[in-house]
Amino acid sequence: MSRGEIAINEQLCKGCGYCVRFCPQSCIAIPGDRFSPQGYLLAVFTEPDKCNACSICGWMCPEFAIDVYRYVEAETPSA
Amino acid sequence: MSRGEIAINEQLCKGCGYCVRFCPQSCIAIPGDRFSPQGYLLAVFTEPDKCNACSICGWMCPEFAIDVYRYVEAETPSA
Amino acid sequence: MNRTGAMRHDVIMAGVGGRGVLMAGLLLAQAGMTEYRNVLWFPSYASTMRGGPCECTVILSNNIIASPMLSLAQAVIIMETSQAGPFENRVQPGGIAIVESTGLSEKMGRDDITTLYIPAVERAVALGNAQVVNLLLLGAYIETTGVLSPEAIDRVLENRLAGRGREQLLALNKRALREGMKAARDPA
Amino acid sequence: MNRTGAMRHDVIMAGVGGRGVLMAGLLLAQAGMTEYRNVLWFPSYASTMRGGPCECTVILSNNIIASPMLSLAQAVIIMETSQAGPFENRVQPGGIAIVESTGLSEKMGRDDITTLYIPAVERAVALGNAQVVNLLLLGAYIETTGVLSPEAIDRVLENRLAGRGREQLLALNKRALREGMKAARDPA
Amino acid sequence: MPERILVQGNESIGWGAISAGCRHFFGYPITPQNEITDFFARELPEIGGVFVQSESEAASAAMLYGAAAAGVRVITSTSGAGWGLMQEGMSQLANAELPCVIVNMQRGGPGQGTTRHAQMDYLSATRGGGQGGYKTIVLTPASVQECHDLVQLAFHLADKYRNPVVVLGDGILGQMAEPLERSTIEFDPLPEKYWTIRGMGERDAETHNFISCGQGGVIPVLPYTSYGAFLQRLEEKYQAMSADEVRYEIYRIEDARLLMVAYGSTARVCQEAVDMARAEGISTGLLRPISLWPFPTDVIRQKAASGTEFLVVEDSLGQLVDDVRYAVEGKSQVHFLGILDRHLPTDGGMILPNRVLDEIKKVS
Amino acid sequence: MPERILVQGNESIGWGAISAGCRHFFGYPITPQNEITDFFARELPEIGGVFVQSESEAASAAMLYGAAAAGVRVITSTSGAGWGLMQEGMSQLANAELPCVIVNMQRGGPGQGTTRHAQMDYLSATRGGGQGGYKTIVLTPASVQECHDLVQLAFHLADKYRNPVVVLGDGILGQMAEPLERSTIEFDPLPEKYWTIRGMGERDAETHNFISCGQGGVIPVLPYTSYGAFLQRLEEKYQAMSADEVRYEIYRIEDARLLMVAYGSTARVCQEAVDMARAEGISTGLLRPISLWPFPTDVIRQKAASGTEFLVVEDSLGQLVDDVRYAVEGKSQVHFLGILDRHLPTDGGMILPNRVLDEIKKVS
Amino acid sequence: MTEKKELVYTKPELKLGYGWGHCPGCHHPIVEKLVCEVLEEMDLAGRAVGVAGVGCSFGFFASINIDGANCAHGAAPAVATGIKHALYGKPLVFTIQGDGDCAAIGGGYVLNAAARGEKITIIMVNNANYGTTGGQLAPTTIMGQVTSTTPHGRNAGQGYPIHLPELLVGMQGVAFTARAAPFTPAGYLRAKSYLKTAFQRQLGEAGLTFVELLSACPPNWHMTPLEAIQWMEDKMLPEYPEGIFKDSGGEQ
Amino acid sequence: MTEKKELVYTKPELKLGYGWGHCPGCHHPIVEKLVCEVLEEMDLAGRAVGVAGVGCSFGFFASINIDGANCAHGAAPAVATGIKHALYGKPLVFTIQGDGDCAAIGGGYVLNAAARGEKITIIMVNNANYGTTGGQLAPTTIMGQVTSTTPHGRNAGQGYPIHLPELLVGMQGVAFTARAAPFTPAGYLRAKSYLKTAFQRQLGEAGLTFVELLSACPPNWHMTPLEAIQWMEDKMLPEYPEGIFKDSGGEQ
Ligand SMILES: Cc1ncc(C[n+]2csc(CCOP(=O)(O)OP(=O)(O)O)c2C)c(N)n1
Ligand SMILES: Cc1ncc(C[n+]2csc(CCOP(=O)(O)OP(=O)(O)O)c2C)c(N)n1
Ligand code: SF4
Ligand code: SF4
Ligand code: SF4
Ligand code: SF4
Ligand code: SF4
Ligand code: SF4
Ligand SMILES: [Mg+2]
Ligand SMILES: [Mg+2]
Repeated sequence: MSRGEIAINEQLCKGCGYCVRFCPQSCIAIPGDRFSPQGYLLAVFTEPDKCNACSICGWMCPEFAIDVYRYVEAETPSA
Repeated sequence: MSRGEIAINEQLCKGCGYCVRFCPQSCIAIPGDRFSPQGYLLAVFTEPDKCNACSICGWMCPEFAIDVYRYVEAETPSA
Repeated sequence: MNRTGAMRHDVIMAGVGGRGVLMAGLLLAQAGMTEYRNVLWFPSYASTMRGGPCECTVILSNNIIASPMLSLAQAVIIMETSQAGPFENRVQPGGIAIVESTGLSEKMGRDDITTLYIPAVERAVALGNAQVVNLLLLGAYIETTGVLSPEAIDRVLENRLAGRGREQLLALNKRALREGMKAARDPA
Repeated sequence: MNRTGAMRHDVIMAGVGGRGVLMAGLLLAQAGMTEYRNVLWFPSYASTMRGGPCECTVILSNNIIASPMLSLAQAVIIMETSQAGPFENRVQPGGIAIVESTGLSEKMGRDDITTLYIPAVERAVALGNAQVVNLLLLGAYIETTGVLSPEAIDRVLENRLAGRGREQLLALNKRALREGMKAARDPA
Repeated sequence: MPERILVQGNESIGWGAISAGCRHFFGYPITPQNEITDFFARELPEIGGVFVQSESEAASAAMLYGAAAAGVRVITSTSGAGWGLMQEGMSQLANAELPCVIVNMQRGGPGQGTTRHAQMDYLSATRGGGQGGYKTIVLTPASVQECHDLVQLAFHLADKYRNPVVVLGDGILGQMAEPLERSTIEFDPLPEKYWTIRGMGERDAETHNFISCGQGGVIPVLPYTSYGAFLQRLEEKYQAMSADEVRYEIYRIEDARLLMVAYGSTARVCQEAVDMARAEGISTGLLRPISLWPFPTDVIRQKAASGTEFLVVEDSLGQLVDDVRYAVEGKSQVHFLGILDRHLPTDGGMILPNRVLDEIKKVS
Repeated sequence: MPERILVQGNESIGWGAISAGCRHFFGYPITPQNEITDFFARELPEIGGVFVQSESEAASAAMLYGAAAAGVRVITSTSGAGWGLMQEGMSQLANAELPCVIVNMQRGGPGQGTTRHAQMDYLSATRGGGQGGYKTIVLTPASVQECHDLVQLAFHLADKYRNPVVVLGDGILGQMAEPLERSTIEFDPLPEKYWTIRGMGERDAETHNFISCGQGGVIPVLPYTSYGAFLQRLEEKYQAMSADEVRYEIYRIEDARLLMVAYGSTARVCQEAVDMARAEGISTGLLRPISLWPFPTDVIRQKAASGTEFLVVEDSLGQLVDDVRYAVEGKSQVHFLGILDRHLPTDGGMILPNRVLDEIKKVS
Repeated sequence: MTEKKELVYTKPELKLGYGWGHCPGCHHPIVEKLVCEVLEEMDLAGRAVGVAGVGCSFGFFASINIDGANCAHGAAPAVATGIKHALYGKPLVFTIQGDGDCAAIGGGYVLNAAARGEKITIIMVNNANYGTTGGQLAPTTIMGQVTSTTPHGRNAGQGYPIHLPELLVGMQGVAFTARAAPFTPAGYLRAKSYLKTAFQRQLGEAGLTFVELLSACPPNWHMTPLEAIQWMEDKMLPEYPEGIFKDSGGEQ
Repeated sequence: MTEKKELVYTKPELKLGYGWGHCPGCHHPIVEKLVCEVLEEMDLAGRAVGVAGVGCSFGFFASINIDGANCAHGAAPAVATGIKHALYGKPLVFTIQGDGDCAAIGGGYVLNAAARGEKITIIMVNNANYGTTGGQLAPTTIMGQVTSTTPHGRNAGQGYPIHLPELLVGMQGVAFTARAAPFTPAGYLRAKSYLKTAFQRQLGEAGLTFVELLSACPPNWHMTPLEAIQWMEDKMLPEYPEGIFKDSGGEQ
């Protein structure tokens, strides 16, 4: 079950594929039919369920295009 | 007994003392009262008897001032 | 001989780096070598890095070609939507703008020139290779102006691509050129 | 005050590198600082390597000193025999040449100047140190021209050498200076 | 008729060197002349020549120094900061009297500047930017064909005078492609290179050759007996160049009351402006210096004396214009159109023909 | 009255820098300015300053670049080949608008040249020897005292214009000793150095400072919005310098029909020649430029217009003489006495006062 | 169980805006990211001054919110020296240089800064060619590699790859040298840790510190980004192994 | 027994005239002698081309009867590269450079010639200071040594001595490096043998060869010649040991 999610900024992505190559959970893909405004192929977060919020895709992205979020339990209001 | 001799060119010697310092037979000295035309103290071949023609003084002289000769037996005229 | 009998043709091609703008210009210039006495190709781009604005000027003429850069050209080919604005202004009154229109959101502004909208990206994808946008637009240009025959371009393509196991690419390029000519006869 | 009341004294000192030519000039210039409004010392030598020709010019004046190099000087001090030839010609008519004469084989050629032969090397060796040839000749110069008192030179020597355990050297220098003065009064 | 090929100015420089028999290139990459470096890397090994990529332009100059001393025809090319870094070495080459060709395809601005075209090294090229007031002949082409031809002339003059020669192009010229006809130009015979250092065995010599970049007093060097004699030799050489090597081209100057002076790509722009102006009935012409040093002072001075005005167009803040003013001696007006008059404020801008035309109208 | 000390011109340069509050020197040895390097190595550490011996003059310029960017007053000095090797870096400094002082105690000749005095870097100093046509103010002292004073002025002008300033001396000036009175000269207030890079924490800043030597199109750099804007700024700066920073000194020019123009040590020789000539009843005078760039063109042009002739004396094959000819515009005669007129053909020779006097007599 | 989401990875604050147009797959922006993250984590941004060489990192400090400069090709170590001494050793000073900038034209600057033991950090971005000028031979080009000036692949006649971190080990003024290949997650973490140690050693005045970072240059290698990193894995890493080559530890 | 005498040692024929004025006790002329003797013994004079740097060896090839040049300060390796390639590798090409010339301003040239594996020999004369300009700090100045720019002796703030023969070992393009101290008879013989091997390796195209030779500079050290060689024995030799540091043997 998913422990996190990522957001890929389509303005920035240049379709290098590094996130796809290094995501340990294979959550990302480059479908080949989606283009950025500048005409680059886009990476897409295709398998949200598998994401463990490890941030590796973020590290690997040269375009600062990926934000990574981790799901956290909501704090129980203190007694 | 002497096996050779050296000639110190007084035009060239600058009195550095290297020949004196390294002659294994202590054949050379800088008396201190002899000067070159340029005013340098001169090295003098003081102990000709001890010279073994090893050439070391020649190697050590930065001024190309020393010629070394070895005494050789005269060839006996071939029969 | 060039088909129009005009003494001079000049054109500015504009786009972004790495998309074949310079190559299209060079093809045209090279092809023009046999049909015109003088030929000039002048590329202009800010850096070797991909994606920056990029243009080239091609002049074919039977007179002396003096200035390598033009204030205004007889024609402009805009290969990338982002360059439409700046380069529309570089067309002489009465001249021609040929515009890649797949990504274009609104029509161009000038009414003193002829504007041809060619959905070249769309057609190129349809041909199976987005890389031939440049050939498509070049086709539209030679068709509209009559500067050269497609065969003249073919010969240069053949010289560049033949015999190196790239026959497929060659065929694709030729097809794209003609597709562009067709599109010019029957624009979107 | 300088003893002659003259507005200007200038002198060229010549010799070979590493024998105190420049130092003698500097002593004179330094000493002149209190007695003359303007002072100039200009050394000239081809390289830092020892043994090459070497000269300096010293000018003491109560007027402006313009050129740092002189065509002809009022006086020339030749500290090394090898420099006698070239520098004899640098004396003004009526001027003075002071020549180290220990190694000199023949007399100098000019008769329109006063030439003083000082066997400075000989005297210096007699004083126990061949290094003070420069002070000897400087002494001869101040004696002959009256440009400065020996005490003016002494003060500079004291500033340079005092308090550093070099009292002996200082005394030797002072002695050499006076020996030179004496030699000038009674030349060889 | 030789085959016409479509090449960039940069490549044409390369073909020119090959036509001149040059087989040695040492150089360091820099935009906008990389096609020259790449050209030689590609072509020279094919014909038994040598390409060495240096580690800097200072090293390029030093490698030229060695190769020229060894007696071969040798060339380098650079631009911008590389040109600046070569100044010391050029001065050494001039002192050691080593013939070689140095190409500068000018880019923009001082410092790192831009990678684009401009004409801002005129002064450092014509005045000897490095130490000690040496001079080099500076040739400046205005077409792809002329790149090829002037490189050949440059080699000839370098050998004729035993002096480095500069070919001063610019980024536009280097980047643009035009038809080129390759052929080897014939020149007058040259003096023998008796002075080269190739190893004494190569010439069965009794005495060595010695190349020195310091003709000072310390070393008893050949071939000058004193430093003054060496400077005298330089002076005579520079006088001879000034007297014999002035080159320029005129375009429609017959009745021109206003003469443009421009070189390189800017001269092309002016040529177009001349036609445009004449089409509108304004009689103007163009004087294009081909040698920037020595400069065609005399012809300009003569024209000025007869009242001709001048419009200097150059892609800089004003360098060539000083030489024109110097020639004119206040006898007529000298107008100036420079880099601040480009059609765009970016480094890709240019002084376009219509801007020149406007100025022609304004001043005439 | 401040104490008078007897120092060489080279040391005086050092004292001038210290009087100006400069505490940083980066430099490489070269004759005839080694006393400057040695001076700073000795004196700066004593007063909490920094002396770093660079590995080359190219490195000196780069170290100046860093130190000036960090906002401190910084100086280097060099000569001959070192000057040549610094040209690229000077151009970078000019582009990045970094204030600093560069001293060149000129030695002889191009290349390695000689280790002695001459005046052969006039053109490369006044024309910007490196790439891209930058300009620097060039100040030239003629006495030991003036070495000290002009270095202070140089620092002031460098900060005033955010531009490197050159002090162009020569080997004679550097070697000779004269009395010096040390004191700090007061100048007008200077703009704040808001642009320095010292770490943002040093000024509690929200945004960084960025120093760039490339104002090209690629990088969106401060403070210029385009390359054109940057060039415009340079042009304005150079115009302002030309308008406000011309300096020269006149000596006995009242009724002079022949005016000598000379700088540095040669000016001293001419001054003596003026006196000699006047003693013989020949009315001549001396105009000594103190700023070589900007050059005192106007005053010379005025004099020429009223018929004054000129005799330029400089220890070179002729560089300054071009600026005089440029100013004179053919309106009167310009005579020249140069390095070939020295009293000895060796590198220790000089154009002596009597040689100048002879020439005065010949031409007047 | 209610869930919220927390941002755990994003563009470092020190990075201003976004890239200024590096090619797809280029690691220069990864170096920007590494530097920003390290400075943020070490809280050194206010004290840092950077110097970029000439190459595809020329604009580095235009888009990083710390004080910085660029400078003449190759000269960054001397510029850094100037800054460091001007401010009497106070700031953290580091350079970002391409391999051509650092090892070819800048080789003498590196060698001499190392000999002087300057307290600066040199970060060399090794992409085995001259990226900016269109892919020429660099001193780091590996044997057989095709570049625009070695059209038939680098051969021995054109020399051998240079290994600065290994080479500088022999210099007493050098405190720390290392190499990382931040194109893999592990390499990324290594690069961060090396940069941190380098900065620590600099602040401890231990000597000069040097970090080489491998980087792809897909267009000039004529590869896609994915091909490029495969090539790095296959060819570059064997030639340029990751690791620390010298660490003098603590202070001088 | 009649005796005749035979000249067994004299000025080498290749040496023209005598010195041009080196200071008493300077070893620069010893280097001239070594080079001449080695070239004579190897019969290479007709094939040799030498390049001197700037310093007290500037006039080296003015007085040696082989073809030669001097050149810009530090640039001799690049000049040698130019000569070697101009003549398609045929001549024996070597440089004579001072330590300042070779290691400071020339460091980048050496590094890059080594990286390119140029088939040249670099001979560096190490006298631990800049002789020509009056005795300033060189990269080779040893710790504590007083020079005109380290008036209180070199300290760590001014860096550490550089050891090029040891350093260059790590470069693949380098075939041979060594150091000798020809101020003793043994050192003299060592120097000759190293020079011979270096020239052999160069002719075998094994790569760049580098020989450092220690040399006295009495006036700038403020010593007599005899004090100077004592100081070399006591201070320089421990810092700069003699020996061969790399020998790739035979050919490439
Ligand atoms: C003195 C000088 N010479 C040449 C250049 C041209 N130039 C700009 S960047 C560069 C090389 C860049 O290669 P590298 O340092 O490896 O950086 P990369 O672009 O690969 O990141 C060159 C040669 C220059 N700017 N200055
Ligand atoms: C570019 C340049 N900078 C500086 C100099 C001045 N210079 C001449 S020789 C020298 C140093 C010589 O030292 P070294 O190389 O150790 O040789 P040595 O005199 O000790 O034999 C210097 C700095 C120069 N000639 N050229
Ligand atoms: S955070 Fe980790 S698991 Fe999630 S997409 Fe990125 S790399 Fe894959
Ligand atoms: S790593 Fe970044 S740029 Fe590359 S494909 Fe993924 S999101 Fe796009
Ligand atoms: S040859 Fe040998 S023994 Fe004879 S003097 Fe010379 S060193 Fe002494
Ligand atoms: S070694 Fe030579 S110069 Fe030195 S003292 Fe002996 S003979 Fe004289
Ligand atoms: S050319 Fe190479 S180094 Fe430069 S931005 Fe593109 S990929 Fe990066
Ligand atoms: S200064 Fe030193 S290196 Fe130069 S000749 Fe004299 S002793 Fe030799
Ligand atoms: Mg690179
Ligand atoms: Mg030395």
